[in-house]
Amino acid sequence: MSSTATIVTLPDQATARLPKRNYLNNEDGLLSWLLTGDHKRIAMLYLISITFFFFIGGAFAGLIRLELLTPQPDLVAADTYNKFFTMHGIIMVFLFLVPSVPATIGNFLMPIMVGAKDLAFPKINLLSWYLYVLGGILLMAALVLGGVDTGWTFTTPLSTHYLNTHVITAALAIFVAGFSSIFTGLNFIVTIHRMRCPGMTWFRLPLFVWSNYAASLLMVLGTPVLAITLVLVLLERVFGIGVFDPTKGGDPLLFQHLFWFYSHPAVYIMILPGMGVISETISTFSRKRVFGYTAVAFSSVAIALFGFFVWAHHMFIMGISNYSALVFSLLTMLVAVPSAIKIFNWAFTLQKGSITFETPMLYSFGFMGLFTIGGVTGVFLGSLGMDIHLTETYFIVAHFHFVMVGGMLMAFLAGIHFWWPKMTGRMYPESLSKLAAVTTFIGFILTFMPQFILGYLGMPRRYHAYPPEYQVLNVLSTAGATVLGVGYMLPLLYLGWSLKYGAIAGDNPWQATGLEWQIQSPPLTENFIEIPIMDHEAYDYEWLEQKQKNEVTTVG
Amino acid sequence: MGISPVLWQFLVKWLHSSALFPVEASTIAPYTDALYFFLVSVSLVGLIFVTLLIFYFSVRYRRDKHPVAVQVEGSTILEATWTIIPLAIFLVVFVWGGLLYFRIYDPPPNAMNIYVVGKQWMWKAEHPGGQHEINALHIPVGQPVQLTMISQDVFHSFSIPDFRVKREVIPGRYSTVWFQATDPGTYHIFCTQYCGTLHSGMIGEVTAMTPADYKKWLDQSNSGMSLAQNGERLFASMGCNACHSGNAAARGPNLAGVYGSKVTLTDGSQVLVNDAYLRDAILNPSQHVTAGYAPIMPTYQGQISEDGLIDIVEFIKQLQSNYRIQQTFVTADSNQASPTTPSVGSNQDSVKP
Amino acid sequence: MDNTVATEHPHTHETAVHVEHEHIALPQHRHHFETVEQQREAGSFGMWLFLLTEIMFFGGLFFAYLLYRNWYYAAFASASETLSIQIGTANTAILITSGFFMALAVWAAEVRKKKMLVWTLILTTVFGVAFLGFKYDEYHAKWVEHHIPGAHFDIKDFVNPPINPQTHKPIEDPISPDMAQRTQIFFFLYFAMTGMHALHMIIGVGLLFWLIRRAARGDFSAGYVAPIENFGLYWHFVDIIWLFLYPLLYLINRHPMH
Amino acid sequence: MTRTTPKEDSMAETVHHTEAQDPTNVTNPEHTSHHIVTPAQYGLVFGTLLILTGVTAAVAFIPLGWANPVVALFIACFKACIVVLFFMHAKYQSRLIKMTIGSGIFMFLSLIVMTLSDYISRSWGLW
Repeated sequence: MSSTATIVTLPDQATARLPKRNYLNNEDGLLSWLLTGDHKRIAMLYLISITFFFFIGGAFAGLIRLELLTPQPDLVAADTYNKFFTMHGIIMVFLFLVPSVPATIGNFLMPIMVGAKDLAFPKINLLSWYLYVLGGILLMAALVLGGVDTGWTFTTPLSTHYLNTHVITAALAIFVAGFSSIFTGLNFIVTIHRMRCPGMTWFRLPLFVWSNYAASLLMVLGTPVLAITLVLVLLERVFGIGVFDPTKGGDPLLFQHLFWFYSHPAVYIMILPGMGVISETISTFSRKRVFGYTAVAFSSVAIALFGFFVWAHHMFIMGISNYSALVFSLLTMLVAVPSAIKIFNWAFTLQKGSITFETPMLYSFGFMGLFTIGGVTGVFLGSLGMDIHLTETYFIVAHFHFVMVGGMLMAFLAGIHFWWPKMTGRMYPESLSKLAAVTTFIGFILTFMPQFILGYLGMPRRYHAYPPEYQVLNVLSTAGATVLGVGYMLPLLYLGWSLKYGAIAGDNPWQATGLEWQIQSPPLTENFIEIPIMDHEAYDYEWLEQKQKNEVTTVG
Repeated sequence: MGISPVLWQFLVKWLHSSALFPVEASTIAPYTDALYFFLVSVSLVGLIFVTLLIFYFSVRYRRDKHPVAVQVEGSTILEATWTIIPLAIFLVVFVWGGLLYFRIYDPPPNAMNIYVVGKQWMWKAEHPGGQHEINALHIPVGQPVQLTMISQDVFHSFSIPDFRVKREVIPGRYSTVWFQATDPGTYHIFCTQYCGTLHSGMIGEVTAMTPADYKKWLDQSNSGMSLAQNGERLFASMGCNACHSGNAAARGPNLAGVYGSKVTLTDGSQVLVNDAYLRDAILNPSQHVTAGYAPIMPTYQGQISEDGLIDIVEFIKQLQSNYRIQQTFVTADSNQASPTTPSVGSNQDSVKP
Repeated sequence: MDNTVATEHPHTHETAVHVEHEHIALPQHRHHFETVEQQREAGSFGMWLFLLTEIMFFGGLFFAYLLYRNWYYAAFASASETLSIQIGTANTAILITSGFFMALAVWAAEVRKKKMLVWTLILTTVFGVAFLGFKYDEYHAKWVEHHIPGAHFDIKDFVNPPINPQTHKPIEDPISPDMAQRTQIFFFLYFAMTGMHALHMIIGVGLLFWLIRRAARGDFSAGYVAPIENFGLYWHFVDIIWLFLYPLLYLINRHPMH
Repeated sequence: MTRTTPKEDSMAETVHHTEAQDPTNVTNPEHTSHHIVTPAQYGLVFGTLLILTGVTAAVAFIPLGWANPVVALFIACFKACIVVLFFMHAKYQSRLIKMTIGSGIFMFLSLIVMTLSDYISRSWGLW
């Protein structure tokens, strides 16, 4: 690699050492971690637990794909298969995707980016991790006790009156994990409003902060509705009452309304922080301020706002009124626009830049491609007539995996690689990680592209056995899943390796402009020795150049 | 090495059965496919545009070629462009999709009606002539067919991909879907809403036949009793005739010719009597008390199955005079006779033995 | 490693008046806040946001109530009449009183009257507990009447209402059996809504005990009032929920035509 | 009394702002000196609340038809408003807090109205 093809500037490895004092070695012992109030340590706790649950959820995905290799129901029994996809869904949605970027990368960086020493409520931050873990333990308990097979959507009256599995434990798990995400969101909102450093005006905030802010609004306003819905499901199940049971005068569609009131905004909770990561990486690796900063910032807020008013598009064929269907379809079309705006702004950020292709950038390109596909297929589903044929088939499975896995997971990995030097003080191995990025991309396309075709052919989702004519596409998909699995294992291995053997990264290996890059890596427990004063716009590379020049002259 | 023979077999099979999209076997399918292909082409154009942009910029402005970035703030014109163009496309999609939605969910008036009951884990189809089928559905081609569907337990969803139709089958409420098959053949029926352990076993086949074959099939599978006849029996055995006798002094409203009419309720509201109303009025009578009558009807919730309700609804539907009801008083056994007052519905052809 | 962005500490040139906020560590001052004032604002804003989530939490229940009340009005009216309007109204007054003392407690903390603070907090607790006591009484009555939804629910009071010995007329209009079954939905929502409310009250009373202990120790008599203030917000919010529950649950139809 | 610092965006002003509060959260107008509501005001609110409780109970016994729930809810809203404004000091809070309250009410109403619109329009039937 020629020297001009990369922006990575590492300190001289012969003399470089990790800073003597940092948040990792500030205190020792397990208790200092378990009782910490430091947002960075809590972020690391989250990172470990989220990775754990990601691989459990991934294992279930693997088992699902393995069963679907053949049309016959031969690997596991039908109820076991149902438990597989239920656990896969619940774990991935509530224990991985919702907290992934906000609780790990967001927790680590949000206070630093706004120039604060910590989140507003460190103890509540820690509490939210404990709630998350409690939710995880409850879900594992449900799994060990025999599993749950409602699907992650808990459709009534199936979940309330017709299943004998551990619905109550699983619903409690989600209830508890929900409060974890409420507290994270609350902490972020207060921090962004109240803890910004001198000079940090709203329009000097990095876009990562903006998108996490929008996601936090959704968490705070949406999650309680899910909580009360689950409480009603629990009560109905325990006492046999019929708020959602038509034979007792209830309305099952009421459950759908309340459930999707949270669960549709939830997909924006998942994707918005990922979009924030992409804004950071694209800017850094093209050495250019994000094109149309204001448009990107406001599009996050617009997504959050519109995202609340589209939930009934999950119910187009369920018998909502035609008038409502029209209104919700129209609003769904509107919410697609801000996402399109973001994509084009990122693309134009590259224009006239000075682009390098480090791993986070590769993941970001992957995100842009896959998220574009995921986004436009969302328009298919938001279109009333098209939705009738496509909904509840593999098309919808492919669609949300493109958004959630192709979009969010790519963004998560981009973010993890991008900020890994900041979190740990060490670089990941560059060529291996590029291989992982490419593997993930290829594996992903191979896994989920066939599912679009399967969906249009009509293969329903959550099927344990299927007509034989769908087999070829399913074989392709399973083959892709294998590649994808390798793509996800690789980072786990080399990032673990780099903790000890990675090159010392120095403060600012990417020559990035964010406040987090102006402090030591890994940072001090208090982040800043003195509260910084923000005197330049976000992504101001000229300021950075000036600053570095000054440093050189001062030293000289 | 060459391609594995097993895989080769798959490929051949797949390419023979269905390639990239399912066969078009109903009048709706071409409309759905048209929108689909429009959406796919728009998406491809968009995707290719974005990909090309990224590639072009990546090559043109890579660090080797363009070592110093030129800072650009943004451009209102460009922002407006990529706000308005996608919005316009999305609005076209919205209108088109809306039109398609109403094409699929708005049945033509001459559609013949078949009842479908979903339960864990089977589909039960009931033809007005009394033919019952499990996990199968026989229909004539070239004739609009409306399905009136209800679930006995949980949410199901009735889907025929080759017809491009699908509708949730809900407990406690009739939902409808219609289609007109174009080609004779057999097509998949799927339950697409997760409904419990054997969800993937809740599949069946719809057999589209020429009208002549269909008539033959109807005659062969005749069980001897039409739905309306079953309903008449139930009507008598559950004692409905005691109040709904049609006499001037009867305690319940006259049911002859009530289907399709508008009745006024005690609270002053006017409602259209359709399948859903009749079903509701039997199960929750006190919420549907016709003006001028006392709310004395007991509920039949839990005493009558969804099949029984369908029978009674079908009976009331075809009731043009009170002759049959009067008959139920004189003879307890009503299965010798068929309803004497056929209605104009096209399904009557198949009902008559 | 210092950051060069931080060229200057914002408060180094401040007047002496404000220095105490800064460098003389007040016991409640958490290190990551720049000033006590910032901490107080953050706390109060956080509390308001939490109340926002509470609104949405109850929102789902309120919608379910609205829907079923419209669908099964007769059942709701009939079932609502079996609730004791005396206890309901008294409880409303009790809760308002409790809230009034809470408001006074905030004032007492602000003007640093320790004794008054402790006493108003105690009165807040007493009225809160009184509310819960009456609530328990009501729940118990429902249990005796078999009006708890579930297997033991009995609809006879609605189909054949008891006869009033004075007027020899049923005390309320009888409703048909199928509608009477729907009273279960009313009672389910009644227990869910008042139960959730009572749960908030119980948590609040628990917090009140803790606050009283700290207030008695003098923690809040030196200008540090944030916990009292924020708890006050919570307690008033719980009041507000009840202000809506009361007319919705108790006053559906209190003027039968007979 | 309530005092809101004007919005300032330039650094120059804020750095030399000699206030105890964080002077740089320029978009935070919450630099209010603390307003204290007096016990007399609390007493007034308390009295109003008790009277309105009596009124609401009494009105329930007067047959007004559809107006009964409307009146009951109107009174409840009024009571809630004065509790929020005075007991919870919202009247003297910053714009941020007021917006928070507003957005809570907005989301609550959105949930109710948008869901209800489906139920209401369902009875209009198919077209």
